[in-house]
Amino acid sequence: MTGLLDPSLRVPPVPVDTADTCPLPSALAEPARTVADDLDDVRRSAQRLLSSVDRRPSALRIRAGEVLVELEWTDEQPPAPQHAALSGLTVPQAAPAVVVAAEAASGGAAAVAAVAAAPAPAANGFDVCASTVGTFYRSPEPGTAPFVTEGDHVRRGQQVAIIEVMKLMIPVEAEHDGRVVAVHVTDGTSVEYGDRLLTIAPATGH
Amino acid sequence: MTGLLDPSLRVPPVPVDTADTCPLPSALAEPARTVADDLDDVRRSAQRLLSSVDRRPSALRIRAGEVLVELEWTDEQPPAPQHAALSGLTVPQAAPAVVVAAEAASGGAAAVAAVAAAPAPAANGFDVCASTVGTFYRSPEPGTAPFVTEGDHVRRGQQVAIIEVMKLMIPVEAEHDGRVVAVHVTDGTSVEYGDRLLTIAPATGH
Amino acid sequence: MFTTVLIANRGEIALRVARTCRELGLRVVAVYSTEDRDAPVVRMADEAVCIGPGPARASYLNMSAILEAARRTGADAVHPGYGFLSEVPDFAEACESLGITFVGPPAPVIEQLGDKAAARAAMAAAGLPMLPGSDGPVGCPDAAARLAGEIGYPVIVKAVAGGGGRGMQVVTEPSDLVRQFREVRSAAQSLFGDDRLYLERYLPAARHVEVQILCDQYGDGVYLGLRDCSAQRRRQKIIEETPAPGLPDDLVRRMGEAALRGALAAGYVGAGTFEFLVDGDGGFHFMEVNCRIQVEHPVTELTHGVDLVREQLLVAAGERLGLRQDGLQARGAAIECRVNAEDPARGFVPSPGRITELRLPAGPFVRVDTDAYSGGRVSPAYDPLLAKVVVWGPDRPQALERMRRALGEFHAAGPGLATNRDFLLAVLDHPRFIAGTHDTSLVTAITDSRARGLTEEASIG
Amino acid sequence: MFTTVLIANRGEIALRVARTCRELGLRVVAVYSTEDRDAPVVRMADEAVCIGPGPARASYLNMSAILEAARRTGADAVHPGYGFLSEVPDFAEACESLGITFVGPPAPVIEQLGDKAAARAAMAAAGLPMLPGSDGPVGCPDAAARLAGEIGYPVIVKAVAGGGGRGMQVVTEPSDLVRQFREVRSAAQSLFGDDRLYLERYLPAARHVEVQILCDQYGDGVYLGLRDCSAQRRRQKIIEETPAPGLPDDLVRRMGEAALRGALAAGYVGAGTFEFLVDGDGGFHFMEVNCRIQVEHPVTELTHGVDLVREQLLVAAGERLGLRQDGLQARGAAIECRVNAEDPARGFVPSPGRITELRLPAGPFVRVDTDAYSGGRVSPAYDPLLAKVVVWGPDRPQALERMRRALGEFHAAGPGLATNRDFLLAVLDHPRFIAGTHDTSLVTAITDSRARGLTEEASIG
Repeated sequence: MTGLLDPSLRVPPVPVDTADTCPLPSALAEPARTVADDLDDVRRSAQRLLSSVDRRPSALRIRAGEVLVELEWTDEQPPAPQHAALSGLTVPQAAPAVVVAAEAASGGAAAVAAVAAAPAPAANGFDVCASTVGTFYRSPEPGTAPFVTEGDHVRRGQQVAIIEVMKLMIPVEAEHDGRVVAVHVTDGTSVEYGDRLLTIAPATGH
Repeated sequence: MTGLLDPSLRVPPVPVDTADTCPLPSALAEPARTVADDLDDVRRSAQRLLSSVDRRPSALRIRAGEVLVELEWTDEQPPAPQHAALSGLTVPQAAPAVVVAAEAASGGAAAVAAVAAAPAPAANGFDVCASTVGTFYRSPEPGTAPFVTEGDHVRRGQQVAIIEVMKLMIPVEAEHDGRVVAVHVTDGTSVEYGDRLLTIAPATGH
Repeated sequence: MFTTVLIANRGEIALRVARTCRELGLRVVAVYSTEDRDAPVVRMADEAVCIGPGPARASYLNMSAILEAARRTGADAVHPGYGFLSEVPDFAEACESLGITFVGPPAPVIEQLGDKAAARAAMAAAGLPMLPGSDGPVGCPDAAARLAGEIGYPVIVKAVAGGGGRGMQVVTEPSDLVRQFREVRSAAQSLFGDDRLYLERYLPAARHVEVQILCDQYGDGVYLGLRDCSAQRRRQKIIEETPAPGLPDDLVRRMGEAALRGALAAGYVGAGTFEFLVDGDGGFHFMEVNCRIQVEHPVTELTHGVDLVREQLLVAAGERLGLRQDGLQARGAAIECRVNAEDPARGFVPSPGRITELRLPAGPFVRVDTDAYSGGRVSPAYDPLLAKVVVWGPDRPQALERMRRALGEFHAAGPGLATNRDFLLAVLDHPRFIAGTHDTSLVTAITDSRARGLTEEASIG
Repeated sequence: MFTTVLIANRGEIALRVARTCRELGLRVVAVYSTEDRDAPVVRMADEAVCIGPGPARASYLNMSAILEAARRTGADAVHPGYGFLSEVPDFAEACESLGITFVGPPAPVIEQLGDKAAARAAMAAAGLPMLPGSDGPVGCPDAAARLAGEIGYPVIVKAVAGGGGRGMQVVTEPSDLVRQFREVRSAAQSLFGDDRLYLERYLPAARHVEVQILCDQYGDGVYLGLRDCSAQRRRQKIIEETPAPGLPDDLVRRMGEAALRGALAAGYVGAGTFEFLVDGDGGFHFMEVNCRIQVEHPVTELTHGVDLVREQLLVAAGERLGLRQDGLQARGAAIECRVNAEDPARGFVPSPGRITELRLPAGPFVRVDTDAYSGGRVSPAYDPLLAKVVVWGPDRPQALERMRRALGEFHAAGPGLATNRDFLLAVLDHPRFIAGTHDTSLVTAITDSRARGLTEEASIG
């Protein structure tokens, strides 16, 4: 279904069924013009629309017969909210759009969950996440200097923090060479499994 | 749930049950304009819309045939049933027919059924539907000639059949002048409220 | 025994009746209006017939359509549920005349007990305690005024054909009587097509306590405890419970026996409810009889372990009552809350519409009777009852805790949809309700104080 | 009393425990793996902590993560539910050492009763009837062979650390004993890290009947009737009911008293289950003790009108048992069916995945314990239990009818999702189950005959 979009848009495919593969030709039927023309127009319009939104949507859908445009944004957090939003999207029942919305959301569920489980590289680097619930410490001992601070260069495997869980000190290590661009948790606060601790920008040259 | 913004779009309230809203002529059916033009208008409108909202929506949906625009915002806490509301919208195979069916589990069923309830004028004419549950008779008495047969011309108000309900004889009358193009129920069979009985094609000249 | 039951109703009660029919191995025929074609009972039924458009007059009150539906589906029994045709003698009679078993009392019994004045006379004759009032209808305003004088004010003027809180007026000022008598009379005429009125002493602060009875066709009957329905808004019950808190056992027994005596005297058959007023001194006074299954029947089911609809069906089929009074034992306490699609913030106006989210309570000793579902609708055409949340507990305090928990889990949302959930919680949390010392004035007191609260806020803001 | 309960579990039991905590006014802390972040209990809890990734080893079996979660949320009690850490002595001990109340028996009791050989010895000492078998672990295959000869074949070789149907092997042929003994031993080693085994006479056709007991910290205890769990597939219970059909009252009493005697002898505290085998001659034999709330506890709750989790919590808080044996009265019959996300047509392989449609049964005397919802998923990471459908009836036949009706209403659909619903219905409809004369061999008989049926079809086609 996203087939009608130019791959260069790199929109994550809206999951599964193609219930909405509304016959585009008929929808756009107009003697003079070819389907290709229409597809071009659609693609250009879509590209402009996308370039005008700062945050990449998780789904875009355009339809030309009685024009229909859909954008959907997905949060990193639990997938439910989008479901929520979209479940409300029950409108003119003739519109396959409803179905698409449905797919986008329900399909999105799995997708998003997966993402959240294994945080993707942040735009500006790699996130180091908590491997366990516990208390986050930036330095080996109270009062001593932190393992790393913003701007420091680190090597893969280098210890950058500690998580204490039930008196057990678990070292947090950098998973890539690079530069520490952000420390997201303050010293001594407690973290859950998967919480973002630091962000490391790949070393230049890599 | 539907936050409406750009007033120039004159968006109608989201219908509670859009099933029986008969298709109005498309707002975009002007031969002169190309799909591209329409897409441009829509895109510009969408961009204005998005730039005018402070909180980033989780979904945008625009539709131009009998204009409909929807923005969705995601709540913090995801209640499960929102999944539920959605679940019904997920099944679909290919055909819009199935799409509607797919809606059944959630709100959509209302749609499908209600269509049957208030039959839109059939492509080839107007349907005469049962005003009550009962037994359908084509002729005034057993063995006598039917009130009408396919091809007959009828005038508005002319009796075309009988429905018997608990020994009560309820006349069925034509609602328009025209020609009987189909009788859908065989003599003596029992019908429910809303069942399609006959189809009458508008008299030529109308 | 009959084999196919047509359920001449809609909503949660249609579904609830269908479930018991299934368990008895009976075929189920659902009838529905175009508004209800997606109702779960339609999907669950073995056969379903569309009997008309949304307005009840043209569908659920449309006798000929329903009887035609019974004929075409071969239904040999009709369960009327509550409301609609459940207490219409003509319908019961029409069913019987067609050889269809009507699941309810015989038509003449419905007729007699449906006539409030006649019922009052019959129950007085059966020795049930009455509030002072008129014997039968009162002809003219002047006679009413005289009688009211003897009865003593406040009095309540009631339409003979009335019921369900409609067609009645409390008169506190003798000078108002004639005017208000005339008003109620014309109201009664337009509401019920019957302008006959009768008078009764009015008790401003009394408890609404009712007795569930069950009688077979052979003169045997039992009573299944008391239900306290004092939590009412505008005479509409919103919270019901059993047992009636704080009533001494011997009063319970006396009320139960009185109700049963009245039922047997009237030749009652099936499940029925005798409504009484209980005054501050522990005196009880007959109000009226409901010749049908009651909305609040589940609380009795939970404490007594009896499926009342099953009993209705078996008795209607001519079976002897399986229950014996000494065999009946109530356990613990049960409470029902009626969650309505209405907006307390806007004078409880119904708020029908699409349900986009629905989360129902569940878990130990929680029962929810509803036919609402996510993606469905609350139709503007009918009563806005969204769900009956019913809980059981070994005692009243635990049942209350459970109800708070259950209502806390209840979540319904949709465009324009509002519910009285939080209002119900507020009533549950009221000291008088917690103490079980509340009467029919409680809910009004709460709404009034809230109204004041709002105006104060307004004046502050 | 403690004020905040951390629920160290997931799925329906986490939700069920949370509900009772709410009713007791206790704060609820949920812990969850990344697989369960949308679980209803996470939403319902006052606080929720993500303790690890999907695999239980890294989350629900991760003691330090769970204890850390308790520390950071200020939880002063932990309810372990069933499975996972519920019967791990170290966990119970760790909780207590941190001043956190563990809702279950003391660590040493869990340890003793968790060691099947030690439990057998202790219960024999307490005078519970035993099947002939080894006193304590059996060292070598030859000793086992000798002992088996004395016991008489068939014998069952069981891992001391086993349980839940794993780590055991029936031996019918003396010649097989040595080999199979070795096999079970290595299996036990790899499964439980403990290769000690013991022997017992094996009863091919016996009923699995268990006793629910409840003890406080002061040596008082009660038993709450029997549950028959004979409907098992591969030693996994699929249908449970109470009372145990057809067992004479005096046997019920003797079994209950035996279980209670054993519990008090072991210093048991909290809710527990004593599992017995009942042979054809009405003899009963001790099998094992489960030191936790049982999956099938709801049937006991419905007949006894007792919230077992509530009792667990109160007893753990040091309160005296409010129940007295002579005050306990069971009413009617209750049945539970475990609806699993598994495909009977493909050897009951689990069928996890997204749930796109879910319609749960409801109505009078039906209870469904589940945390599944439309739009949710059945995670491949855990047990495929989808829902527990539980019904109550005044007698067993009515309960059966109700269960058929309820399962008929059950509908779950999703890509690749299958359930054992129809298989459960087939078991309910089996003449031996209807008669209540079935034993642990019933389900195997049904699956075998079905398998034969399939192959026949195959050979025909």
